[in-house]
Amino acid sequence: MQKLGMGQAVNQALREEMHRDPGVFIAGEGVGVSIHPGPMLPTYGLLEEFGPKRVRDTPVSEAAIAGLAVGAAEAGLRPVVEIMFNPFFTLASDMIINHAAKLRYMSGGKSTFPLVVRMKSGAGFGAGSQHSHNLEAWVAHCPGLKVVMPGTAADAKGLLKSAIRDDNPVIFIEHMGLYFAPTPVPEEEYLTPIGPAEIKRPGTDVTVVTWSSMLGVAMTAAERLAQEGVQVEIVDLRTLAPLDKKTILASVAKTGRLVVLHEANLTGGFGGEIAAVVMEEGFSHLKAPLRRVAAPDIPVPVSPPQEQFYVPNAEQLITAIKEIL
Amino acid sequence: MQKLGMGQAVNQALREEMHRDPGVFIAGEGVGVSIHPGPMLPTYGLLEEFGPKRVRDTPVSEAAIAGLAVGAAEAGLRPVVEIMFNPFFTLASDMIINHAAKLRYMSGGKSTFPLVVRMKSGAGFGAGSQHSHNLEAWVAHCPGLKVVMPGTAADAKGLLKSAIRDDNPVIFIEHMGLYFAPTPVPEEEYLTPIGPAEIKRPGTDVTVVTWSSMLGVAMTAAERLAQEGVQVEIVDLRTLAPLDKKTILASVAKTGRLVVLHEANLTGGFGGEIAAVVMEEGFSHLKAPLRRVAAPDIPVPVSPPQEQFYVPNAEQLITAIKEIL
Amino acid sequence: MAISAEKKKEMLWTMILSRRFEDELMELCKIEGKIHGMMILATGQEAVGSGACAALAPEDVIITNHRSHNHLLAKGADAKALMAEIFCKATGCNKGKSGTLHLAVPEVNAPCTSTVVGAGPPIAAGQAFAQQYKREKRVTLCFFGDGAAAEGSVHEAMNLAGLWRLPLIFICENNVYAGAQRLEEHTPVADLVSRAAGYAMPGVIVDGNDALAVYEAVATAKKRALAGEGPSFIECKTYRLRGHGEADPQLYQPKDEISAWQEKCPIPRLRDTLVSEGVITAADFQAMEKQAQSMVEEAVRFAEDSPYPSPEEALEDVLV
Amino acid sequence: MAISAEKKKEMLWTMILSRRFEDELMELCKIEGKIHGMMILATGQEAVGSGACAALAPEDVIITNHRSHNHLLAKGADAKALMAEIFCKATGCNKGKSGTLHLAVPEVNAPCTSTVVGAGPPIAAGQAFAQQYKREKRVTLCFFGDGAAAEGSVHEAMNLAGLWRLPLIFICENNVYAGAQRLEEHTPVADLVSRAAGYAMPGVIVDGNDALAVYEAVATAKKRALAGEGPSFIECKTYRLRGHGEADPQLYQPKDEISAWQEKCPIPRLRDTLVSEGVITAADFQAMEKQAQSMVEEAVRFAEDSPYPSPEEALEDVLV
Ligand SMILES: Cc1ncc(C[n+]2csc(CCOP(=O)(O)OP(=O)(O)O)c2C)c(N)n1
Ligand SMILES: Cc1ncc(C[n+]2csc(CCOP(=O)(O)OP(=O)(O)O)c2C)c(N)n1
Ligand SMILES: [Mg+2]
Ligand SMILES: [Mg+2]
Repeated sequence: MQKLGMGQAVNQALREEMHRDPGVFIAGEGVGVSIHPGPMLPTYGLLEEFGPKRVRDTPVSEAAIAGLAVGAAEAGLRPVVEIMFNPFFTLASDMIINHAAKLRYMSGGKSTFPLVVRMKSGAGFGAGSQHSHNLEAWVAHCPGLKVVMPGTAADAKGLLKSAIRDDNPVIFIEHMGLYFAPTPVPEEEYLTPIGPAEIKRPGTDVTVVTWSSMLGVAMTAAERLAQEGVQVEIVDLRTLAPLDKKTILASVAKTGRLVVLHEANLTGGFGGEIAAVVMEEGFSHLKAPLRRVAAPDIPVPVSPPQEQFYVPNAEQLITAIKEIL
Repeated sequence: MQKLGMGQAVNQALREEMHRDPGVFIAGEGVGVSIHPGPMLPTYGLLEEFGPKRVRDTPVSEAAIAGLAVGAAEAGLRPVVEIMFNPFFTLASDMIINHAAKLRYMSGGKSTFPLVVRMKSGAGFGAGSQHSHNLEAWVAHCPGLKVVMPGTAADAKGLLKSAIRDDNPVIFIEHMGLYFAPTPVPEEEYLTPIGPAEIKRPGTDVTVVTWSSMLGVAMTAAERLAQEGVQVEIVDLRTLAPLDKKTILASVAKTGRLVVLHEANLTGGFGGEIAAVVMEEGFSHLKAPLRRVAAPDIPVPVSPPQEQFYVPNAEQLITAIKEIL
Repeated sequence: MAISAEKKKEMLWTMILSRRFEDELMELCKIEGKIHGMMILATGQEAVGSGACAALAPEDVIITNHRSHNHLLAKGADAKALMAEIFCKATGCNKGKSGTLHLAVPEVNAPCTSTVVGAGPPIAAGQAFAQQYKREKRVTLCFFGDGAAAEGSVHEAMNLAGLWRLPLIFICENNVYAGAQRLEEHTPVADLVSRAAGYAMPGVIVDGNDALAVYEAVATAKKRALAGEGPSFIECKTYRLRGHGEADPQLYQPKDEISAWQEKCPIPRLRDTLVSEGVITAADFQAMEKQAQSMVEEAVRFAEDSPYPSPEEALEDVLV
Repeated sequence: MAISAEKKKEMLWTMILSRRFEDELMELCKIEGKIHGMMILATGQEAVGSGACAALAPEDVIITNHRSHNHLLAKGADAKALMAEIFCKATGCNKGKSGTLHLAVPEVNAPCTSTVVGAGPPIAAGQAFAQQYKREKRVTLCFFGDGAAAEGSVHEAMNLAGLWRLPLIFICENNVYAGAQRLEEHTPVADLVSRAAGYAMPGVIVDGNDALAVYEAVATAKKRALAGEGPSFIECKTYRLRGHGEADPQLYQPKDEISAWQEKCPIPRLRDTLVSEGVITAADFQAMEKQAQSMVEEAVRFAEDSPYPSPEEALEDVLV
């Protein structure tokens, strides 16, 4: 099987879907000509392949980029636009939250908005909190959107292809930390459905629910704990909205124990939603308190020791798991 | 004691603080000359009293209004700016999330941003989802902000005065449904501290954690249930950030049962955070599953029967409580 | 530019119809519980929507804002379906999910209304982009107010449209007020068209109470757009004769200003022109008024007789 | 306008210092693990920050952006504290919490840097508002790029500043590129100053590689601001000699364009002027270069010798 970084997997998905459907176009700041013309990056080579009509470099105008997507989607195209970094979502948020997510509803179901907003997320690049700030909890709280956060290159490819074909607005969040670590991706064409979570590692003692790059942290912790005889079951959500409650609840029914792991700040993070769902619908299975492992409630710091301190790690997860075993 | 609607209480707080501190000014769309010049509304009469230097009508420019607050606060003033309706927070969100909340941190503690952003929230006015969309979960998830959502006129007054004196950025969310129902407000000057929740009704059988206008719904349900011998304890958060975990946990330790009630959409709402905190730190006290009563995961509809259906009510709360008794 | 008699009559007709439609709404608002939400009317501004839409073809797209009724009627929206929607009834064009403020009428290429001030232009840029992308021979026209011109999104859209030469017509409906703020209280310039040069697009000022002038400006802009020369900016100087919404007592609008503009009301103005040109007779005008009256009556009857949507249907139409 | 010899020397000095400072940073970036994060340099653009800040008084405020080093050094920020901050050390001016991109130096009235493109102007409007409110005799100057001019926030701020006649100077540093996009790929106008008229403010174009011209334009704008006449817009035409950041191979910048602009480098240009005017001698220039060299060496030594902040200190400084 080919091994790709997530950026390359995204690139393949874009390329395949653009070949398949002439209504798919991409737009964003530097999606064509880039200051980082690296083959590991998501839009590499697409301008050369598809030309400037379908690969549109835009001005630095996040609201206009998102508005372009909303208008063009309603008019029958399938825009895939990029908001460069998650914190800049703020600038596009009116278009996404008040328009992409609501205009169909307010039309009484007459209009559709088949658009994808791709965003890069994640700390670890010394770029500071105006570039690194995971805000998936914002979009996952907004009816009318689907929210996808893949944790592997293979999922990224299959989910992005599904997102582009979806008739709803999809927020697709890529973790930059996954761009550069090649992992297996099937050669043949495939779609990964939006919705279902995946058990990335089966186990019996404790359920870890996670998504995006924290999947890797969970896998590391699980391997180490396995050596101590603790079998961790890892539920990779992949999709935050719609949320696959069934898989989460089935896992907790089996293990009786839940740890939620996410990179976003602890308080108000989407981990709370997982906790609430389990406490509502899986309470009788619970044998121990919840633990959440997440970033502390601070902006992402820049200084290397502090940024490292910020990002949740396997040791913290292992500690949390042991506390409730 | 005087009886005031929440708008009048906010008005008194603004007036008192503007008299006390010449550095306090207010700005926003129509905070001076208004299309609704009603004495029940928060900024009524302030232009006449304090003049156009300190009561600034602005262009329709939410980013500039928020930026004005950020810059003026750093420069030593105490701006109290208004973002007319909660969904328009999107347009101000870069200034608030990426700047008001982070610039102090990135300055290494050198700068302070003593500003207040007032926003009106709440469904029930037939204005639709672009005017009604409760997004407190967004700001409560952002380190560097305090978030206040009073449920009574008295709390609104005391908390707004504290917010204006606070050296941190405070998001102050008023529910329009509370503007027109007069409730008692002390005549003498007082401050209500930001942080502590308040037990608005003591009880022994179940804890209801709520905030903002849902407090009234909780009180109605509690009164009805009292007639059936069920004693509901109502924890009115008042402040979402910082969160008063102690009061929540003490109440659940007593009752063993938790229902969270909020007007915002269920999924990803701040109710999840309450659930997680209790599941983490109060698990051993829990005798029953959690229930959340919240708006369904849809945009706020316009049609009266549908808008009514959207807003959580006392019957739903009573049902939820009975399910876990 | 020679405007056909038919077009002239069309403009007059949609102005008469929307005035009657909105006057009726104002009356209905006085009846407790009839109509839900804020009622925002375009009384006195009808020449803008009617003049502009007459210059468009059915396949051209409009994006409108909170003050939309005239724009939509002028674009050909069905009065009954609109009225039922404004009543929030199940038979409304959006099943009661939009109400008066967010009317979406894709069947006449008015696919959405945003009440977020300034949100129309970026969406319109997306629509115009799609037209260009698909090499269609149609254009998009976006209405926005003088107040909206202060929103950053409007500028982002103007820059994008200018850059990509999108087939887009920006119509700034300058009615002197943004809420209770007069133009000079929300911008330092007298003419918002002064912004056009900053985006390399032509800008013209037209008398927004002269439907024929609006028509001509839009027709010119459309020709330009179809020729691939890009967007245009048209500032229509007009006046909001009523308050911002039905509950606004208009305390901040000078009485003599209102009455001076009442004198300039666009409907008698176009009527007189058309009568003097011999395009219509006074009797034709009365007939049109009568027809509008009966259409509106019928629409109200239809709306009143229609059921509300069920509460549970609120759960539908979120996702496809 | 007569510029004092002292001011001229100050400009030359801060240009030399910031060039040396940034050249050193470029070298340090090549050493793995020395410097964390993207390194964004103003090589070739120093006349803008140095010319502008020389025209300001210490009490005047600047708001800068991601390309801030020259602006801050020109405003008088301490090179050691900056360097240590860029190294993310505890002795940095922001305790390692800002790094190279968000330097906040309130002690020289450079209270914050935003790397959100276009975010500076609204904050600058707030600062200028406070100056006006307190009736202070000082002004705010805001640097932003040609790319930033496409952000809606910039326009909202210009409108507000024009409306309220804020003592605010908008400096658009037009270095031909926004990331990898050339000016003509992100805006349809050749001169961004064409936007000024839309906000009733004077706009001038200056040669951004001529520190004296920048100085004069800013001095004029400051006089206007202090006289209560409101904001000004100055477009400085300059060029980004390096890539956007240190890792940008500049593939999209034509080689001959780069070399043509290298010929116009603002430092030898001001040096030659000052030498020919007799303000300095060639030896003075060499002495300045030497001094800059030793200051930068000292700053690097200080930064390298300083400890990192502890991980736990990351929890501090969130709230007061
Ligand atoms: C983003 C946003 N801010 C504020 C409002 C509240 N609001 C509704 S209409 C309006 C005034 C708009 O003025 P203008 O653009 O001139 O349009 P007009 O009402 O005059 O037709 C305002 C401020 C809003 N709907 N959206
Ligand atoms: C809101 C936002 N969008 C995108 C970026 C990414 N970005 C950083 S610098 C830059 C280009 C800015 O160009 P310009 O304003 O001309 O400044 P220059 O880099 O040329 O100094 C971009 C797009 C950002 N930091 N903020
Ligand atoms: Mg107006
Ligand atoms: Mg530039």
